[in-house]
Amino acid sequence: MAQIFHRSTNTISRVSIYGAVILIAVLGYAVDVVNQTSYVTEVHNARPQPVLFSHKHHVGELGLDCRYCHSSVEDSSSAGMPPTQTCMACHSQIWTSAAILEPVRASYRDSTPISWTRVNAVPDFVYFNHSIHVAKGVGCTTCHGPIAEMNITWREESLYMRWCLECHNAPEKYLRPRSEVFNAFYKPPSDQEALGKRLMAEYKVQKLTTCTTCHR
Amino acid sequence: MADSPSDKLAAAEFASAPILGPGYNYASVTDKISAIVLARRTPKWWIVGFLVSFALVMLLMVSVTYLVVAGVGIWGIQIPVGWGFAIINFVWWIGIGHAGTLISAILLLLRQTWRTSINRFAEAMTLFAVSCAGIFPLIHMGRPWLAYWLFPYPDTMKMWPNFRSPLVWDAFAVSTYATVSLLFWFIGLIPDLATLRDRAKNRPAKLIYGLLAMGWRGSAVHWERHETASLLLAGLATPLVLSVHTIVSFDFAFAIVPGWHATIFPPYFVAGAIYAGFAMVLTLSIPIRKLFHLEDFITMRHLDNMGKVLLATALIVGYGYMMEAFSAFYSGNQYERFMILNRMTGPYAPMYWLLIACNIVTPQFLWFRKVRAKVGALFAIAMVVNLGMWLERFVIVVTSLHRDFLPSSWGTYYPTRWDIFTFVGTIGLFLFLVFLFIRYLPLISIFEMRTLVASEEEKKAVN
Amino acid sequence: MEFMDSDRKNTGQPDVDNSALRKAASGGETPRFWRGFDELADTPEFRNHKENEFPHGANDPDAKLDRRDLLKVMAASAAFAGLSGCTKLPNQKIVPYVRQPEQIIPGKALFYATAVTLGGVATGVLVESHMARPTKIEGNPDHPGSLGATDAFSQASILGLYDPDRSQAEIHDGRIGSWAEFQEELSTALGAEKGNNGSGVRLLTPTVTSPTLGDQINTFLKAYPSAKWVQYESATRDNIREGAKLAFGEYLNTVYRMDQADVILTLDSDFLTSGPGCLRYARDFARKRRVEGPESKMNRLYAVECTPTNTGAMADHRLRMRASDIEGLARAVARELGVSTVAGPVAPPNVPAGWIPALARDLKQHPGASLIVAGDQQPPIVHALAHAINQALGNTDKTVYFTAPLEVSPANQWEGISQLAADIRARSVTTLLILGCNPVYDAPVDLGFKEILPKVAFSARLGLSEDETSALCHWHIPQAHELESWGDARGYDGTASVIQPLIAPLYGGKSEVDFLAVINGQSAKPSHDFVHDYWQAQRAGVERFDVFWEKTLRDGVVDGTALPPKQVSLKPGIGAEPPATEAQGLEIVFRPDHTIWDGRFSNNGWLQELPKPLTLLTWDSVAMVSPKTAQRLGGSSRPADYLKSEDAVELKYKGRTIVAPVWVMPGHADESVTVFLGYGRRRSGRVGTGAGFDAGWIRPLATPWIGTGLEIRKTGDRWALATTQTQSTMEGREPIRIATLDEYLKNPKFAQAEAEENPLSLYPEVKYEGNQWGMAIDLNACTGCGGCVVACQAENNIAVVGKKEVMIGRHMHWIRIDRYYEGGVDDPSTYHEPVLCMHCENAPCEVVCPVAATVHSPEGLNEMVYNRCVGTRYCSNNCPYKVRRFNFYLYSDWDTPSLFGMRNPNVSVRSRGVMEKCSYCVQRINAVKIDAERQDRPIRDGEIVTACQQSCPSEAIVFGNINDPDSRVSKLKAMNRNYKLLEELNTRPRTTYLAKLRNPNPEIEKTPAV
Amino acid sequence: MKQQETIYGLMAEFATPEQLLEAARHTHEAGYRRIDAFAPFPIEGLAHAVGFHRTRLPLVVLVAGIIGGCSGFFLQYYAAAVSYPVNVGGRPLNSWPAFIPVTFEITILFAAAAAVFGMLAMNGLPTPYHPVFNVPRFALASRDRFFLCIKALDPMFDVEQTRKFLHTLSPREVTEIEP
Repeated sequence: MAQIFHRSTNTISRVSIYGAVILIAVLGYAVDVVNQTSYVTEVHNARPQPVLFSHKHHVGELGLDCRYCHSSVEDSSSAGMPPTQTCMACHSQIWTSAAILEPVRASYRDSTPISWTRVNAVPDFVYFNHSIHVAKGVGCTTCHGPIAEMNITWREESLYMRWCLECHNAPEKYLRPRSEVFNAFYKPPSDQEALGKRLMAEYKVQKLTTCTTCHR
Repeated sequence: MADSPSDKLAAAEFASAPILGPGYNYASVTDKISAIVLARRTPKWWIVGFLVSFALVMLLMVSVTYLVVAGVGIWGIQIPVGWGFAIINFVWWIGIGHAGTLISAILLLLRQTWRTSINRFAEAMTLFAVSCAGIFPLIHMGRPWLAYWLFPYPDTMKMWPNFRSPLVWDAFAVSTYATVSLLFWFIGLIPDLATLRDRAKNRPAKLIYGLLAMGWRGSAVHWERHETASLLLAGLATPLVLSVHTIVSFDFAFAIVPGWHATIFPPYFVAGAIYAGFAMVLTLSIPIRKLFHLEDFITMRHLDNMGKVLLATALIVGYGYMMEAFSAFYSGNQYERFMILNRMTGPYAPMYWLLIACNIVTPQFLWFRKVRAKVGALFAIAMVVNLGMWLERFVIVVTSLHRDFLPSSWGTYYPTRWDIFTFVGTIGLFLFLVFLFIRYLPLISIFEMRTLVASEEEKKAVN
Repeated sequence: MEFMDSDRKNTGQPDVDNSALRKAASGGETPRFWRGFDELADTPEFRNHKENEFPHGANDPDAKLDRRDLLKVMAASAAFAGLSGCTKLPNQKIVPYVRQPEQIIPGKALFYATAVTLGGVATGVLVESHMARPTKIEGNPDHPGSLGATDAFSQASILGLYDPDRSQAEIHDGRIGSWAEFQEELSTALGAEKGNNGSGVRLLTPTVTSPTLGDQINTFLKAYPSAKWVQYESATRDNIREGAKLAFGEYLNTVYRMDQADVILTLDSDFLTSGPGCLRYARDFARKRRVEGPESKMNRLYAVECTPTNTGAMADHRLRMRASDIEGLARAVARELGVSTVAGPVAPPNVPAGWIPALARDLKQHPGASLIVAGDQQPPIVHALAHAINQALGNTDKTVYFTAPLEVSPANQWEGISQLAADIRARSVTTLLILGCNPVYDAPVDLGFKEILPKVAFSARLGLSEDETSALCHWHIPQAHELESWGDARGYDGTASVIQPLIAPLYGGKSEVDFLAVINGQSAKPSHDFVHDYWQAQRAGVERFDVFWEKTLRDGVVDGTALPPKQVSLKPGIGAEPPATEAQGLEIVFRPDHTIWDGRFSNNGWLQELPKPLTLLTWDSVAMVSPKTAQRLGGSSRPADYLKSEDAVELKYKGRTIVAPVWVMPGHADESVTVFLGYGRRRSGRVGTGAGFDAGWIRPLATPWIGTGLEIRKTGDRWALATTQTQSTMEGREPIRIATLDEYLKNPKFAQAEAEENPLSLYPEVKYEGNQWGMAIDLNACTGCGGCVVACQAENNIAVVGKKEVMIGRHMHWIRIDRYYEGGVDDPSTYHEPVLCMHCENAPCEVVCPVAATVHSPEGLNEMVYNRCVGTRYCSNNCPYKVRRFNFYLYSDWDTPSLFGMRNPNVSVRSRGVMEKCSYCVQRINAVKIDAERQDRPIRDGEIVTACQQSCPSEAIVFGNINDPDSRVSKLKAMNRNYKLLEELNTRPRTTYLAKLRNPNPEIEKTPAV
Repeated sequence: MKQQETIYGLMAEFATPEQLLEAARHTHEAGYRRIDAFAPFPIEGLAHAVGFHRTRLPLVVLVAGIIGGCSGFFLQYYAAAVSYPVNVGGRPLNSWPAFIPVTFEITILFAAAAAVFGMLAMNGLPTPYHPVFNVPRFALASRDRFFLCIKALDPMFDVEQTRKFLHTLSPREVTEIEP
């Protein structure tokens, strides 16, 4: 009987069999990796805005308090976006003719709202409440990142459930004193764990991981 | 080595009829079986049957597509009857699958030589039945595209399946069962693929069979390991097959629904599975032996044996039904009592009594050797049992759910045309795969037939 | 006006600019009342409707855009939720205000007090408003007619507001017209009438209790002295008015004091669930039935009725009787109680021997603490007799009192409408102005409005939807919904409420006040000012009226407007003239439908799908007959021939016939057929058109409510009906535990008979610390009105599925009201039981879910996570209470923009293929928890109120922390009436029930029922 | 020995299993060690005759099974009690009785996979190309012929001697195998 296959087939066939197994494993891992990339999560992806608003300038350089613009952060689920009025409070006095601010003036002039592009968003089935997090000592920058360094605002975290749970399972790693919550330059102390534990007790922080905390 | 010539001798002696027609040698069995596959001309009946089954597969495609587009609302399910045809069919198909594994594994361990000529396509049948079954748990979901959530994997939600749920056990059991059956079937095929490789005339066939045969050359050492592996697999498959239908029965037994919540379920589901499976094996083997003129390989002895198995399992199942009714009344639990009375006299009573007629009354004919000797009769009975076993699952699923604890939420379930299309569609898929199998793969294990020949010759030597 | 506010999540819908204020807000309204206006003015989905001038909805690109985005998000979150916690960031916009109004905090709800009316009578409500979108109606605790409770109608009015089928433009003879154009034509028409003092002008309105509107109408009538004002409603209360006139010689308003009544007799009255004040009556009545322990007392209710009602179901003694025989019974009782000069037969037919004397004795023993209530459908004489008996028992001013009428000008509406018809036929009507009424559909059929309306030279109609009447008028003007308009109205006791708008008219509708303003040539004056000025005039005394006005709007009631009790003197010789000769033949009884009333709610999906009490029917009206009568009408003794439910029959009455489905109704009076108004609408909308049959078609002027001589013929067809409960008996199981008061006092633990102390468990007990939520439902209080069902539907964004799906058994209500009969089919006792998720501690549903989509919270909630659910339905199969609901299709409306605004932003809108169920209103729990946490205080008892509890008029539902021994719910659960449903399953439900008690009269209980 | 490069070994063909078995025994007794026998079906004792004693396959399967079982249970325990503990129907976090079915299934899965892939690996399959296929009549090895092969690697191998020796076993014919 004649050979049907060439010698090389032996190697090829073995390689292809074991190769397939490995390939599948690699693909599985790849999916997880891709989900972490900023392509999917939009992390560190500065989005174009109608007005070139710089947190770096207003927070980093001028040292404005977060609450000056995001005024409902302490008593509502939504932190709130500033009405044009708020911008004009200063910009009716300074930079009154800056071209970059024309959209703001226009908005104020003919009462057409500025429509910003949302940077941090969670799916519709997630119910997040800013006020309670702020009240329990979760700092703005803990989730929103080094806002004082952002010229154009980007998203700092993936906002995946896995990410939320990192803190909900171990708040002590992230809590800070209430006085520091709005401090954009806050650096956690070396003894964060100890501090966190103390604050958890003081602020009666619970580890809420039950579904209806966020999903209804 | 499992089937040592002496064992075969013993088996053969007790045997009433031969399990292999006279005058066959290694060459002739080899050629006869491989001829079926390598024959140039495809039989007309095959083409017709294939096209019909293919049409039904298309029907399945349509039904499933519409289902995914519109939602499970197209079926008759509602509250309280949240499960309908889908789960009924699932259990039915899974049950059918069991006979294959039973024949190839358990009968192998029990050294039943008569299994030789039927185990190959019985195993194939298992695979096909399981693949039909597998469709239903998937499509019965409200959001099938999320089915992968039933398996544990590190996701961005840090969520895991609930391992307390029988449905998760199902997912693991059925997928394991499918995988193991496939492996078992494949290593059994390797030597025969080699045979086809060596017999095949045209190059493509040589290539394909050659690749699949993996260069099998029948070395003594290879045979040794091959035999060991088969035995080990048989040993593993036996508890597996029992576990699978046990777990399927847990889907019901773990629920508190009256009519489901019963400890008797596992044994009587397994028995039912074997029952249904053998019925299906008969349903397939009778036409196949006729059409391929395999009467010498699948002899009356085989049919007779299968008839006996059918009868035996029928009695077990019958006992199951009896105990179900008995314990319901004996329990003193009003819900259980009501449930069984409702089965017997409620809106679905006809289904119940038809099921009794199919699964308990009809098989009693098998007590008579005459009946077992009539191919037509066996075929008819097998068909009736297939129907009966489907009805059993219907009764379990629907009549238990439609009237449970609070009378206020009682309801009635009517299947829609889409329920029926989907079911018929899977039957089509099953036949479709069977047709492909019998045309392109040896439907009887050639090398085991050769061993059989060897044993026959030793028998001659002894006499 | 801001009443309270609560922390709620932002809708995620763009916040909007209120700059439209100046553009849109016409004239000098105090802006902040109009805030709702502007927010809406600019949100995309509403912009569609403002621009979408074509009423027949040419599809609008913007709307499509919104929809696409929405579907994208939905699909994405559905499809990829698994692989990645959230999907690739959708390109959402945030649109902040230009100038932010001070009250509005994004994500926080505001509550405004206003009122909704039915038949002109106001029920005070608070409206929850998110980003200026009204989303939910609650009762106003300060309003005497509500005390915080609501009925199904007011709950559903929120859907009425957003109803996409409401008319959206002025229609002039079938073409789009304009408001300005209409004003011109109207003024010319009226100008022509000026000469003859408007003798050709007719103003047709529903019952008017609104002082402001009344004032405007009177102004108009001064200008046109010969013009006539006709009030008409097909569910008219003429009988009550005429009854009072008969008894006291003048129109009066009757007010009951249920809290004073120990023995009550109703004559075909359903005072617990329908009619003015029913919410208040139900509460007072239920409070008299709270049996806390051995010492507690219970009132006793006798109900004599033809059609089974919720009130009848609550009765300790129910006597079924043809509606036309009830007069006889009333006379007999009156005579028994020594009301002199009552003529008529000694005893009406079919009354068990000794029943009347026993009843009379019982009443006599409670002078001043008993009460006779006559039903709206009973003729004036029965009402007069009731008044007389109450007088005789000394109940007047104790359990019942009389005030001046609520109506601005009470009148006999049926005389009014027939006179109007006559005038039109006589061609003496040249200008007909219709406010809201729909005579073409619901006026007495023999007046033939359909034919005569076109005869009017100039006819204009103000209506919410373009219905049968609008189609025949020259002008149709879109009416502003009550939640969109300024106005006022009186409650059942006369208390006036100011109706304030929650939102600008979505479809540019005009309120009744606006319309009258135009008629009076004051179109420049905004409607707010009419109301404001009217009350300013009334309160001339008050200095700082603005403070008063502010308070009035905040409280929702105008101080000191409750009408004072009036001294009345009974006319002698009531019932002296013998009754009309015994009516022969099969009786027909007309009643307003329980859920869609006279048809005005027929396009309201929530109300259409709300199971009607007792029948639990949805989407249809029926002809009710008693089992006996059904047999007789079968025409032969073969059971096969008996009339059965769902048989289609031909009803022939006074020469008109209509085909109707039969409903064999246990407990209905024999030889009587009840049909319901409000169905068979020909121009209602996507929801209402074509549903049911039009009973009005056989309802002549002569017999608005009760008539005899009905003929029934089987058509042989079948009319499939959708009911949510097919099994009516308890099948020997005890979902409801019942005892008489005596039995209970003898054996106070009867309800807990077979309760085990600590049922066995394989597993170690789970410790439940801290707040543990639980609920107790008092079956002794529940009247089965169904208010909670709609309240839940509104709060939790529950979808409407339609008749076909309900027929299969796929309705979605999270709370359902089970109804069970006990005793023979002819005259059974009827029991109600609200069933919602039990939140079992050993939940069977949780264990079987493969993906952990339903699990237990540390606070004892059975959580259902929609976004995790894959839809195996295993949980529902394994739920012994069958309280889980499944989205077999995409039931929630993801397409209709107007409905987006209606949704509760704190509850996910479910998508296809997921399970859902009662969550104990977890969104409310979380809101309160967050508030409490922020203020670092424990949650107060009663601070968390579930939607069903809040709406319940009889306070049957109580929710709270069962770990706190002092909470109300713990106290109730501690009572010996408390029992668990299906306790033997050891599911440890958190929802428990208080057993039902009856308080029968021992004298009657002995006597066998006929 | 130069033969090794030129040929793979010698192949003797026999008509019946008995002859092959005989031949194999003699060859082994004759001191040849690098030998192999080929048959169309498993023949009792043939492997032993060519000097193959016991396969390690069962051990592999056992180990795989144990690994499968342990990892299966641990996975469930980790998921239910460690990674995201949550109260499901009032059951304990580690509801081990409920974890048994999955543990069992994974055990079987691992063991079965080990059996199949172990068998293939030990047999050095797949080997689509093999010198023995060069023997013209070897196609019959999967039909009704029986072959005995002495490999050139055998220290005792010498083309002529070995050929002679094989002929003493009365084969149908003896052929050289191209490498």
